[in-house]
Amino acid sequence: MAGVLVYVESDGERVAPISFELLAAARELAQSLGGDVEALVAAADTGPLVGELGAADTILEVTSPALAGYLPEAQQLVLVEAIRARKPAVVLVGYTSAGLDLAAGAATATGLPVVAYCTGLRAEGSDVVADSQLYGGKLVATTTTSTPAVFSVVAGSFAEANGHAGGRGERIVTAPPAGLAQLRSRVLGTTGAGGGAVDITKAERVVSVGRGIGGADNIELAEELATAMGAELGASRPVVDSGWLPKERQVGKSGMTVKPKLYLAVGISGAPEHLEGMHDAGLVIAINTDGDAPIFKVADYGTTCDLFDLLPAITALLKPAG
Amino acid sequence: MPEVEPERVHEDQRLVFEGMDISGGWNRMFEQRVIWQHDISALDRVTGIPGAESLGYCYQCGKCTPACPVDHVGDYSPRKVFRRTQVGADLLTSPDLWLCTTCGNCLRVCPKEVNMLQIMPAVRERAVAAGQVPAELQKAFENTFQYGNPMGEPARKRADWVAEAGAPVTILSRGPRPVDVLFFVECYWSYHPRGRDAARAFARTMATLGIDWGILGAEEKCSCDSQRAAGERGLFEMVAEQNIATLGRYQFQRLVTPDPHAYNSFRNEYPRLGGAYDVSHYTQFLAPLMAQLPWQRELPYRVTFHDPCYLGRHNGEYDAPREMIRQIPGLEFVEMFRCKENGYCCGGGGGGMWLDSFTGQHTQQRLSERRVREAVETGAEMLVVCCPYEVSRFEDAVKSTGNQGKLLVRDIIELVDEALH
Amino acid sequence: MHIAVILKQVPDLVEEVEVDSQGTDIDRDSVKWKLNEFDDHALEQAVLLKESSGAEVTAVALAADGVDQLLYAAVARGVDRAIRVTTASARTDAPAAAAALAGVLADMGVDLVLTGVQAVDDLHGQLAPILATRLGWPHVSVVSRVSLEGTEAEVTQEYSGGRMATLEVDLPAVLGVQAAPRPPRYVPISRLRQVMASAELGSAAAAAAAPALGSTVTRLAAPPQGQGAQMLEGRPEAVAEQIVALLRERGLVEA
Amino acid sequence: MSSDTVLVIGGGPAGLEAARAVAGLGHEAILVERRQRLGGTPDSAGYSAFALDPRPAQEVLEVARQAVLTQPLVQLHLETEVKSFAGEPGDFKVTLERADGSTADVSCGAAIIATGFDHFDPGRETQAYGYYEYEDVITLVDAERMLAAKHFVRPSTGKPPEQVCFIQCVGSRDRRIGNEYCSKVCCGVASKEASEIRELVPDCRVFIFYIDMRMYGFWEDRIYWKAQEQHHVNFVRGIVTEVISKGDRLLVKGEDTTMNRPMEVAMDMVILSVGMVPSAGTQAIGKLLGVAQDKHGFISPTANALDTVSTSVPGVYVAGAAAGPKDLDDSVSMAGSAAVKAVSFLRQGSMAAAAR
Repeated sequence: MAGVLVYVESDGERVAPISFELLAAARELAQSLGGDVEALVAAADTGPLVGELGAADTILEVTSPALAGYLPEAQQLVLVEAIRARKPAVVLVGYTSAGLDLAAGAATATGLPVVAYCTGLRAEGSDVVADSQLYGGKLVATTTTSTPAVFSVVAGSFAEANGHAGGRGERIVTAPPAGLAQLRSRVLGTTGAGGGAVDITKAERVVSVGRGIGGADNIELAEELATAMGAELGASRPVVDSGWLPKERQVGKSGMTVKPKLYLAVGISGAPEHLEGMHDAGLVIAINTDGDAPIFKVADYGTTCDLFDLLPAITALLKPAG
Repeated sequence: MPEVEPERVHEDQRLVFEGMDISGGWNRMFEQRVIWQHDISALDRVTGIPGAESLGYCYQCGKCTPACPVDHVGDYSPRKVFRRTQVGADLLTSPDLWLCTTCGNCLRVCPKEVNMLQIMPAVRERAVAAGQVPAELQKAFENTFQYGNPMGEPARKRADWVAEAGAPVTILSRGPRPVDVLFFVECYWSYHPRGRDAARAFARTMATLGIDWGILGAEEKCSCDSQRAAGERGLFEMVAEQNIATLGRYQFQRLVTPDPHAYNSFRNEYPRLGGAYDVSHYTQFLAPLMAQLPWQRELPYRVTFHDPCYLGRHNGEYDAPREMIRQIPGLEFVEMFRCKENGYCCGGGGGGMWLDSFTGQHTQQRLSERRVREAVETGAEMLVVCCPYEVSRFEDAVKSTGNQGKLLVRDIIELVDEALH
Repeated sequence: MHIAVILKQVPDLVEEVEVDSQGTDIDRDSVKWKLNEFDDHALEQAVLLKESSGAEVTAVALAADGVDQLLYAAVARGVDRAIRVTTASARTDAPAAAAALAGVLADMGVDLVLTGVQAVDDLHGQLAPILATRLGWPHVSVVSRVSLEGTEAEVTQEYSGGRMATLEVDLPAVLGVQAAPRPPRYVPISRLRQVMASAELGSAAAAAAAPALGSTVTRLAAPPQGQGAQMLEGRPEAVAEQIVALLRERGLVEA
Repeated sequence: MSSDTVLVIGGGPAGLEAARAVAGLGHEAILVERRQRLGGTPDSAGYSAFALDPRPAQEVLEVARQAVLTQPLVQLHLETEVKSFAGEPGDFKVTLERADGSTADVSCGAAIIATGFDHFDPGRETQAYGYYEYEDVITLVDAERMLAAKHFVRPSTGKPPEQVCFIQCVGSRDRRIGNEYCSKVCCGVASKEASEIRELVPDCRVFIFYIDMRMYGFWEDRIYWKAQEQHHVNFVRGIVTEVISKGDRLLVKGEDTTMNRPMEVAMDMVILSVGMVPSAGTQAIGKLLGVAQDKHGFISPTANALDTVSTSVPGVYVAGAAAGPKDLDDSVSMAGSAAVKAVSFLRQGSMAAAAR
């Protein structure tokens, strides 16, 4: 019982950035806890993916036609089987859609503890101490967990750059679990990003609105500012869930990841799920009447001015120049 | 229902309509002829709602139309609402339902007592029950339910304005004691930055007068009168019951509030729920005390005054605010041509406070914008108000009508405070 | 078709969330609770399914202070009945909740369980996968649309980057709902009050004990200050000028 | 040789009241009625009820009849017409002719004309309302009869209608027809009938298309507002121009003046609010007695606002709708006035004779 198992996420062709962060974290933990860094990759064809996993000492490959497309049930079977077979001390899963499916499910199936929302992990003896962002990022919980255990890690917590090389890269091909023959769910189809007319992921400037905008009718204020700035309009999840802006403008965990030079967060509190989608932005300016909002922790500049006063004022200043 | 916006009518020289050449001086009446199955069920449904019966009394005399503030900026009046409903338009899903500000000017002139003050809340209640409520208004309802104020501000911040009042304010929830005056601050004086300015000016004035007074603090909740008028009677009743229970825990002689909507509900609605108080609007409370104030300076302003619908038309008080203005040294007072009984509405009543964007989509300008233009027309440099909705509404309208620098908006209490220091 | 929707209260983040004197948990007495917003969407999705397919919907919540109010609100929203589940343990974390609910749901004979994809206090994992794994049912999280076809559910699952997939899941199953196809509907308070006066909440007792977590919270605290934003002060016009100056300085807008 | 007797011509509400009043003043009255029964047009046309009286019309009429039938000073001649009228004021020689052809000569000192009105014949109207074309187009009078019988159905099907409208001002206020006057009662009668229809057929939607509603005095709130507020009758300003048949229904076409657009509404029944015209009897008696008549044939009182009953012939008075459109109240009040004037005239004649 040793080592750190990383669940590798992919779209079947490319390894997801979160997985490199996990490999980087796994290397740090493995140095303290001992054992290998193992990467579990399950797909219909792992060929295109394996080459990217040089940070792992061993690459556990599971291939099966039943693993074409991401299916929570199938992936959980594979992960559970791998945990049972490899008996890692630590299992790392990204806190992504897949992480939401798999971390707690696999932990429950194997009887392991699970800690979610992790932004920091370190070994203390045979335990793992984790920091987790709770309550929308307003509080951080520090936990001590005996190993073996499963952790789901928030994107942006570890350096992705450290997760590309440094392992032995041994490939171990494992037989698919028998359960894949009796799946009770199926993938009917997928739609890629960019289905809509806009692509905010490439925008240099993003004006992003959150719940604080109050209603669909007020979006106009932000739209006018975005136009004056030459920016794209983004939104936090609640704004999209409320139908005030379309899905293609959503920034964050289940939306887009943006890397603009300027990110103007308007009425956004800064839940971890949102920060995940914009942590690589250049200049971040936040407008929120709640001075304690977590967004101010990641912003470069902030103000508690009422957005209804401030937005038109900025627009007015930009208009004559623009 | 086809609606023709006059500025969009083009009288083409040559036009073929449904295969027929109708070139020439055709007029706006030319539209496809339809056999109207007048669907009286629409009218029956509306007038069948308890409280909305009187919509069916309209005999199309049209007196309300010129009195209705909304018709000045759009195509809406009680007469039109009746007629549209009579020809089958569904009021429950029509924008008309949310345009009425319950200002009461139509009822003042209506020979048949078609009472929009009862019709609108009653019909809106049905629309709310059916989930057909504009999103921004729904948010105000949800906030009121969750936080006790329509803005969604935390209750614990309700008395934050006190810190910078520059005068002692007794917060009864922190240290109960009998007081002479219980001041019901209401939401906009509690939370809105400009409302807080007025609240602080009020606190300083009360201190100058040496009055024994206190506020409820975090325990106070919205009086909910506007939520009631906007169709959420259940919310109104629930919060009113909570307020009545809270008020019942403290000893005071009289209740004073700066909000005409709160004043209206304490005077006319709360007694029915078991909450009877000796209530005054703050202008009614202070007007008789103005002579005792040690004025420090004269204010060199030419001012005009906007009557709040819920203080004036709804409750008949036109004199108290004018008496206060008269006694503030130095002011030159000029009336707007629409004032007192005929005062124009700011657009904030009846839920309009939380429907500005919605209303904006169905009118050419906001009522507050039109009112600001009327104020500018008097030559006054300051628009004086005494309803917490109005400072923010009119200051915004001053900006949006391009009158920045021409017109200031002040609550009367702010002028009192200014003349005292 | 019987759908259970699992509801849970979470601290309202508009209000201050205080840490207790031990420094390891929130001060539960001072917290203002509200329905978890993802559960709110799960509830809306359940009521939409009831309206479209005639399914029977039961709202289920672990008994706690204030939970009755939440269940009454669910009835007012349109669920057929609401059940409060009592447990021997005071714990409300996802593993404990799943242990308590699994048996109750199995006894109720439900075909589909909907719940919010996550909650702001889910330190020990999310309810949907834990519950599904305990029940031995398939599960899907981050679901934004559900429709029912016979003994199958068709769901839309969302991934980062705006990708989505349509999955088909055999029932019974557990779904972690991220968003309903429409925003949660408004319930007039009069209806809520009527429901509170007339509706009866059911109850059930959980047989299973809460499992050990294997993990201990040693500290709960506000995140370290440090970097943080430089705050711009002043009236809106002044702040606007500062912001525009910043943007021009950095060439982010035309000078 | 003067007579103390007053001849009252016409046994409708005005004639009945005139005869009763004359007798009540202690003079003999000769009441001549062309029909078999007293009661006039309200009786013969089968009115359901009167505007401000909630009782059935027959019950009200019966009170007036009994007042006359039990009055010994009233000499009643049913199925009788005035054949000739001569002599001097104070001493008129009158020949009466019964339906069987027999005649009788009587004397009277004064006469009161109470020969009433007829309903306008909608066949004359310039608009195309189709009264004689479509079974389901009826008049206020037809509707009164149906309402009196408490059986209100579409004539074409015998089934209760779902949608009915009244068209106001049919035959009134119309220069093309020559009837430039307002018939005064149709707004009230239509509103009253509309209320009755709503009570009898609660599911029926009832409309009244009008130019302007003329509801004098108490008719405003007791009839018009009641119809609108209690019975939910729908009043629509904008008169219908034509009625055409469309499938098994009728299409009324007009202008919706409050909405500024054309209006075409499908109806099961259309009720024409026909106005009043002078009855044939009024026109004939006017000529026979030599009193001045207006261009329509109504008897003209002596153009004196303070004397509504004196005609151009001394000793001859007029009461009720013979003098122009009247409601029942005005007709009956006028009859009382005519009786007083007639008796006064006789007594002045007697005093003059005594003085001679």
